[in-house]
Amino acid sequence: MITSFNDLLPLMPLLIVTATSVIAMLMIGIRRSYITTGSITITGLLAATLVAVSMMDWTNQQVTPLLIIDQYSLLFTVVVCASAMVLAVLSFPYFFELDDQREEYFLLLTVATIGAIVMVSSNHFVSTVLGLETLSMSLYGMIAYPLHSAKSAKFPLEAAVKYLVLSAAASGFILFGMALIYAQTGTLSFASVTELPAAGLGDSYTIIALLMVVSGMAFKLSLAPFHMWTPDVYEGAPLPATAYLATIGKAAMFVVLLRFVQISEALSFDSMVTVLTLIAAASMLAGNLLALLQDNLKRILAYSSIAHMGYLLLALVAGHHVTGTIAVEAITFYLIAYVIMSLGAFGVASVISSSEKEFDSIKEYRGLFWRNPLLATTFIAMLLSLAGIPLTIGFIGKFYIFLSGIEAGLWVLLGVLVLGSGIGLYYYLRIIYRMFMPEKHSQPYRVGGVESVSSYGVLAILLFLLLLFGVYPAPIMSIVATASAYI
Amino acid sequence: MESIPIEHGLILAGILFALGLVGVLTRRNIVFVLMSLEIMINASGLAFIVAASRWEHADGQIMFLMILTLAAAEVAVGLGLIIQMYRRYHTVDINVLSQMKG
Amino acid sequence: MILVVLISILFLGGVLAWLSEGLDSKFPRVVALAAVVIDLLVMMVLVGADAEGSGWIVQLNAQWIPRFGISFHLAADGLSVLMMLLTAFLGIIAVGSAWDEITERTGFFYFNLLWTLAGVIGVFTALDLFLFFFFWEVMLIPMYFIIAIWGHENKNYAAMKFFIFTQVTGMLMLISILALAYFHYIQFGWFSFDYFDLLKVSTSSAIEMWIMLGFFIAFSTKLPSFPFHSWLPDAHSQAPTAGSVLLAGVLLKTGAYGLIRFAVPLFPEASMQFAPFAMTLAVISILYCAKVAFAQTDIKRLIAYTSVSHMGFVMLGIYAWNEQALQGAVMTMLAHGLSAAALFMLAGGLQHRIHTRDMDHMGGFWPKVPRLSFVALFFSIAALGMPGLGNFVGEFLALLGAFQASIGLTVAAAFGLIFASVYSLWVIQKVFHGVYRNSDFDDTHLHDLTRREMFYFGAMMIGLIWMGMYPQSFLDMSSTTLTNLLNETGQLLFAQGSEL
Amino acid sequence: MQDLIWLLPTYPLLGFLSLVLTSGNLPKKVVGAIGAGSIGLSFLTAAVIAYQFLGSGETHLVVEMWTWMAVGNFTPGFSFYLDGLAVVMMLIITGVGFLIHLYSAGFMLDDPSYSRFFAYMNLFVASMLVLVLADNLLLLYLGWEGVGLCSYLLIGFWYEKPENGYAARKAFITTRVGDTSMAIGLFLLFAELGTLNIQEMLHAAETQWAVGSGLAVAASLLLLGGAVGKSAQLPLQTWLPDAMAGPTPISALIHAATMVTAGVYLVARTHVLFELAPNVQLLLAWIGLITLLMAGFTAMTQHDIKRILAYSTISQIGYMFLGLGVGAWSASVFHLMTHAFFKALLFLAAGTVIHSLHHEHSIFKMGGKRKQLPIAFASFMIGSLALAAFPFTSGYFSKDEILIAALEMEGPGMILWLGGVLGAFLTGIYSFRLVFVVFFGESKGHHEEKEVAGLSMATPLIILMVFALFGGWIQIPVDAVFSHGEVHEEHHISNLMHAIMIVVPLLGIGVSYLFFMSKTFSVEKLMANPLATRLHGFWFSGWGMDALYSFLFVRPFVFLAQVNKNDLIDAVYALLVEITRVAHVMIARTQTGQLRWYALSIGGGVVLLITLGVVL
Repeated sequence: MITSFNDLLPLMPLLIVTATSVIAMLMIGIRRSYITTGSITITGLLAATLVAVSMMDWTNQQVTPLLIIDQYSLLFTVVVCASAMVLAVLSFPYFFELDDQREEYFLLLTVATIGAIVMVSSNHFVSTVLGLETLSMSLYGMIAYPLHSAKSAKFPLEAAVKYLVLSAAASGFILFGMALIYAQTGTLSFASVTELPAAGLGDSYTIIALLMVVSGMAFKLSLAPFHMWTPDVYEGAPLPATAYLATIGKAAMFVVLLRFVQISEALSFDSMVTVLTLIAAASMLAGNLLALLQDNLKRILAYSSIAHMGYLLLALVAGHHVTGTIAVEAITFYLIAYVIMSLGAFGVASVISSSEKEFDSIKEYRGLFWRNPLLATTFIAMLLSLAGIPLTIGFIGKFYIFLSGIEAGLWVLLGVLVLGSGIGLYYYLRIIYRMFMPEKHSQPYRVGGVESVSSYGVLAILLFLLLLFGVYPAPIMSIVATASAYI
Repeated sequence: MESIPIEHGLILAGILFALGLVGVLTRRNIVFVLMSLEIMINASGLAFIVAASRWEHADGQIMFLMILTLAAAEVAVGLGLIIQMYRRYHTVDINVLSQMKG
Repeated sequence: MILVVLISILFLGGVLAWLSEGLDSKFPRVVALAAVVIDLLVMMVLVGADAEGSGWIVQLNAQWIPRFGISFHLAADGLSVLMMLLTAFLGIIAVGSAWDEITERTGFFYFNLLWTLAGVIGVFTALDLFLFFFFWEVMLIPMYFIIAIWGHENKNYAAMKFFIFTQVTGMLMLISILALAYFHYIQFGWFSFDYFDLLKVSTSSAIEMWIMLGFFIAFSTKLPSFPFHSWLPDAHSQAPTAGSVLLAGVLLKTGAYGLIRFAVPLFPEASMQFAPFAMTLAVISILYCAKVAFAQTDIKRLIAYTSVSHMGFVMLGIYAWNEQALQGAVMTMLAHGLSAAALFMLAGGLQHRIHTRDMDHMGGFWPKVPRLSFVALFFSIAALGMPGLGNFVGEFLALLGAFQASIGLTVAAAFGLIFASVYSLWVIQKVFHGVYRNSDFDDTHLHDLTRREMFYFGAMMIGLIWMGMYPQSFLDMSSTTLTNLLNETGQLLFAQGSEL
Repeated sequence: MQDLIWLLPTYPLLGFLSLVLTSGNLPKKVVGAIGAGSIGLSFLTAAVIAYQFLGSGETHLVVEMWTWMAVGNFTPGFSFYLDGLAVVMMLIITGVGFLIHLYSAGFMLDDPSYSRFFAYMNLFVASMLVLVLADNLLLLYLGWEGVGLCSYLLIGFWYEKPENGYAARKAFITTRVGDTSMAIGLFLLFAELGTLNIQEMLHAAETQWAVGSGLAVAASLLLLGGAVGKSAQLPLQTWLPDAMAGPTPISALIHAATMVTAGVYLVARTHVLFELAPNVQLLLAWIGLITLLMAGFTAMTQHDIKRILAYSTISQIGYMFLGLGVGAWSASVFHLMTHAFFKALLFLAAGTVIHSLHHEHSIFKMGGKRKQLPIAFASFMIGSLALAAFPFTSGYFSKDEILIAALEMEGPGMILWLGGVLGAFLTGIYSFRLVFVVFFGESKGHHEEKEVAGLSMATPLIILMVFALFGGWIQIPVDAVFSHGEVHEEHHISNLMHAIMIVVPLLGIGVSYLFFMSKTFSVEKLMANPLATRLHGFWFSGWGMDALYSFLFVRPFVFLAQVNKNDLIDAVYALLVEITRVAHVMIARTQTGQLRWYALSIGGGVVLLITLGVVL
């Protein structure tokens, strides 16, 4: 129960983001100004990030039964808010020339962030559903945002409808599964499904319930066989929205899945382990295979995200076998790494694109290295990181995943991981190779105006983090290790 | 009063859910698809109420209320998109939304 | 500290070379040359230095990732120094061979060149397995760029193949490294990736074998050995000359170095069990690739296959695991580094002059380019194992040692000497002998070796003669290392004359 | 002075270096002076050293230069070993070598690659000297391979013609087969005896190995492999006739006087090993016998003047092997020396003939040349007499000794002797067939051809003539070397046998006279017999060995290489790539873009997972 102001303190980041959205909304009401709205959003998200960072050392409490504010959720609050801020910065030039109302986009972005913060702090079905739906609902809007624009080249409508219908169906599965679990455990909080307060309805029942929840979440994480929506939605959505979906959407969902699986002890059923193993293997293979000869950058990143979620699931499965927190650390670190490198990759594409012309065919990146070496270097670093090459954070992430897999003795999954990564190298290199080909001067990249300066700055920061954590990961490792102890 | 066994309630919810799912899979008219989604989500709501009755909690029922609002919001966004779709394609057949593939 | 300096010079030199392109496209090569030469000079400090009893001349150990007991542990002993000298020497040669050949995007080219060298030096000095893996990968990426950007007609395919082969097998090695560290954790209660710590890990023999295989596959892909060699001909034939020089001269040696330093000492028992199999693979490499080489018409592909064949002797020597065999392996590494690099430079030089690598188009070059022809003859003769030149010393010692381990395999491997003469002389015949005709190419640029080229080739010739006539200077440097390794692992000789 | 033995190979090596580094920019006179002069210096040095050494009464002398490589207990050095055998060899090499160099200075004068020629020649002499002076087998191997290399370079000296290149490669690769066998022998010797120093090794073998022990047999067999390769004995003899593609002085120096006898030297040098393996020694004798007969028959059918000489060389080395096989070590070395004299003479004379007749090789296109080519004629007469072992020529003494030793041998000695005598008969036929056809009978071709033989070419011929005639009286100082192996007893051979050995070669010459000089018998008539034709064809082809090897080794190898040009292993990886690509295409088809299909995949996926979850 919230009885005093002090009880609200742990919710500060959430409150700040909420306030940001309210203020932004009011400002729009008063006077439409793209710059003002954008600035308010960015400032608000920055503030929330900083506050969350400052809270990490001393905050560890359950705020109402719905939200747990501990180091782990705060860590991801930081990740979510910072990413949202980065995306806000990147969105700003992207929508700069949109021939429609531009300001509400930031509103959607902040509201989605609220949902994400709720999700990462959630250990209760109600908050999960609330956060998830807040996030999803805002994402529908973000995906469909350039709908009215006459010049919009892509298919935001198609993407939005597909995402809405399929996501709603997946939510249905999650809800139904939750209901079944609730019938079994008698509480809406995450709770063990093995130690029941009353006579249960049988293991099969529990497994069905768990699988429905897991399937629904797997959909949101675009794990095979629920991955098919991913490329279409990624392709149709405007780049910043895609990036949001790919980074914050995935990370928040994975945190929920992690907490849920850990607390509910779902993996104490052998068949659950088998099923998750299969999902992980299928995702790694399907994702990498699908991306193999793909020419559309957004679709490649979509497929590769399928594979990356498969890698994460490997660590999740490993978490059941190992003592200690190495698997959780692996998941945590890899999520952070994944967010950074995805933001970077989408960010590069976003910087040279606008709502009117997106550069999402890899052919269009031909010769980028010779025309804009810094941007191309950033992109290459991000792609190499996604491929797990040393010097980048992606390698440390892979290192963690491997280590957890080895500790758990998941040799088959590791084999699939190696195979999948091997295939993965091919399509990442295809993009990189394109950038090194002699340039063709016919490509009209967007020339960054003043509005893009901050985007470049953000990209530079991402590159710096990518390399810093890749070369000297000790500090972030200790943060991750501390936070992971709370799961 | 003899209570209905919880299994019966859950099975009913399950059947409803399956009906909704089948609707989503089979209907081409996007309005019907949305309606089927509503059925799925509401089936979950029913399941919550059944479960709540097992534990004699109010939690499940609160959850149901939340689900109702969720469904409403979902439909609102959905309908908005349908209007856009109709404007652009002059049809509500979801098969037209298949320009992105591969 | 000197090791850090060695690596940093190259890293920084690379960046500087890249930046200097902005001033003039001719600056990067000067910067690169300076960096490598300085590196070589700094290395000379290590050559004269006295080793402590354990053989380590210089060590540096700093914490890096304490969470997993990973440290920044660099060290050099005689073997490392020898390999570093080869690296720096061939680095200079590589810069020289690129001097006129690379005219576009020079800055980025020399950046990659120097970073590759830095990675290689890191590989030769890292004693923390995580760090080792780190450098292992660092040398690949710039090499990928070198092939992919400055390569020839089919560069994308070749570069991709090179990268995927080495990466995938590298991942297997990473798994092995992690597994080893994990077993250290189980045994001692803390994580460590340090070489000396991991030497103490003992596991069941089945597990040891699996972990060893992870290392073996990675190293034998790099070496390369049959059946993991198929990336090499493509990479070599497509790479620019400097790339081929570094690949053949230095990068392949990291595989052999890895086997000597890590694969065998970390897993002595598994290696002993595996030795007959490894030696068999080596023999197959020697014979099979010699045979395939003979059939090639692309001169670079041919040389590439001969490289595989020669590296077979290295692997044979390593798994025979006695003093003569190991010294033979090391000498072969050095000598082959020079001879293969020189042959690739010659092939590259020819391609640069006449724009074809197809030997069917060549012939009768001797009177047109006598100096080039003589140099080619010299290095072909070296490659076929002429006594008095370095390759002979290496191969003879390797076989001499291997004979004590397995007579049958050594006899089979010795047939490689015959095959080597078949393909070496075939090249001489096809390219330099016969009647000159220029119907298939434009020979306006077919001029003899320039003074600068003669300087490089001369240096390599002197090197090979030195190795052939007085190999003691090199043998002495690596002997402490090798005898220490032998003592630590125990002589793994399997019984005299035992067959598979 | 004796310590300066290292100067011997150094002079020619310096010659080689100076010629190579100037890369043909020196005037020809200077080149000739360097080329021949360096060998001359070597000869002088060798002579002085030999004089002092023999005068000193020492049995041997070791000069250590530096340790070549020291790895564990393997410490071969760059060290030279001088004893009687080495003295003989070095004198032959530098002496005959100098004469041939001198001859070449005139002979090759018109060749544009004059400098390259002398460079290779000098390198050859240096290697050959290292070979015979080496005190360990590894250094010997260095010389061994070095001479092989020079042989390759010089056979293929006129590289424009592909067939010359082929002959050169054939020579190198065939001998490399033997070399490899020898290398394996070295491995075995080191593995078993722990040293490659020849004297130590022989001593160790004697003390450690029983006579006839398996290791001794294996080691001597492997060394024998090297010897038969280098010395063109069965079964590796096929390269030598083709090696005649090189300039004629090369044939004289390398393929007659020195390099090809290296195998004989090797066996003589390691004779202790062969004594430990009597069966191998016997095999040696048989190899020699069979080779000498086969080559003798083939020589009778050839019509290329150099090929006849080449087969005769093979045949004569067969005699040396026969001698080695029956334990007549010093006799073999003696024959080696006399053979060097007369065969060098014959080749050089043949060179003069060919040179004078504008590169005509076929003896049947010559004829009646004794007036036109007087020096060559004299040389050929003397050389052939010595070759056919005409009494009291040099060849007579040496061959005689070998045959007597064979006769004295127990067991198969009589058969070996009979074979040897038959060989001598053949020698008489083919050597004088050459003389009669070329220098007698009616003159063919152009009459205005003059003998091209300047002073530098004539002098060596004359000197060699003297040695070919009287070389038999030279005493070779090898007794100390073979002392413990050879039993010196009085020959108790019946006079009948002596008479046979003298008469048979004369008979051969007589037969030859009847066929080719007086035409009493007609070759054409003989050839009318189909059996004779076929036999002639068979012999002419060198007993079909070339075809056999081509069928057994060359063609399968080339076939295999061509079939697998693109590397089968690569196809395996290509297949993997293809599988991946197909998998991509298949799975990419599932991305239809149809919303309902996606929904179905979700529904179906959940059902599938639940089924799996419940069933498992």
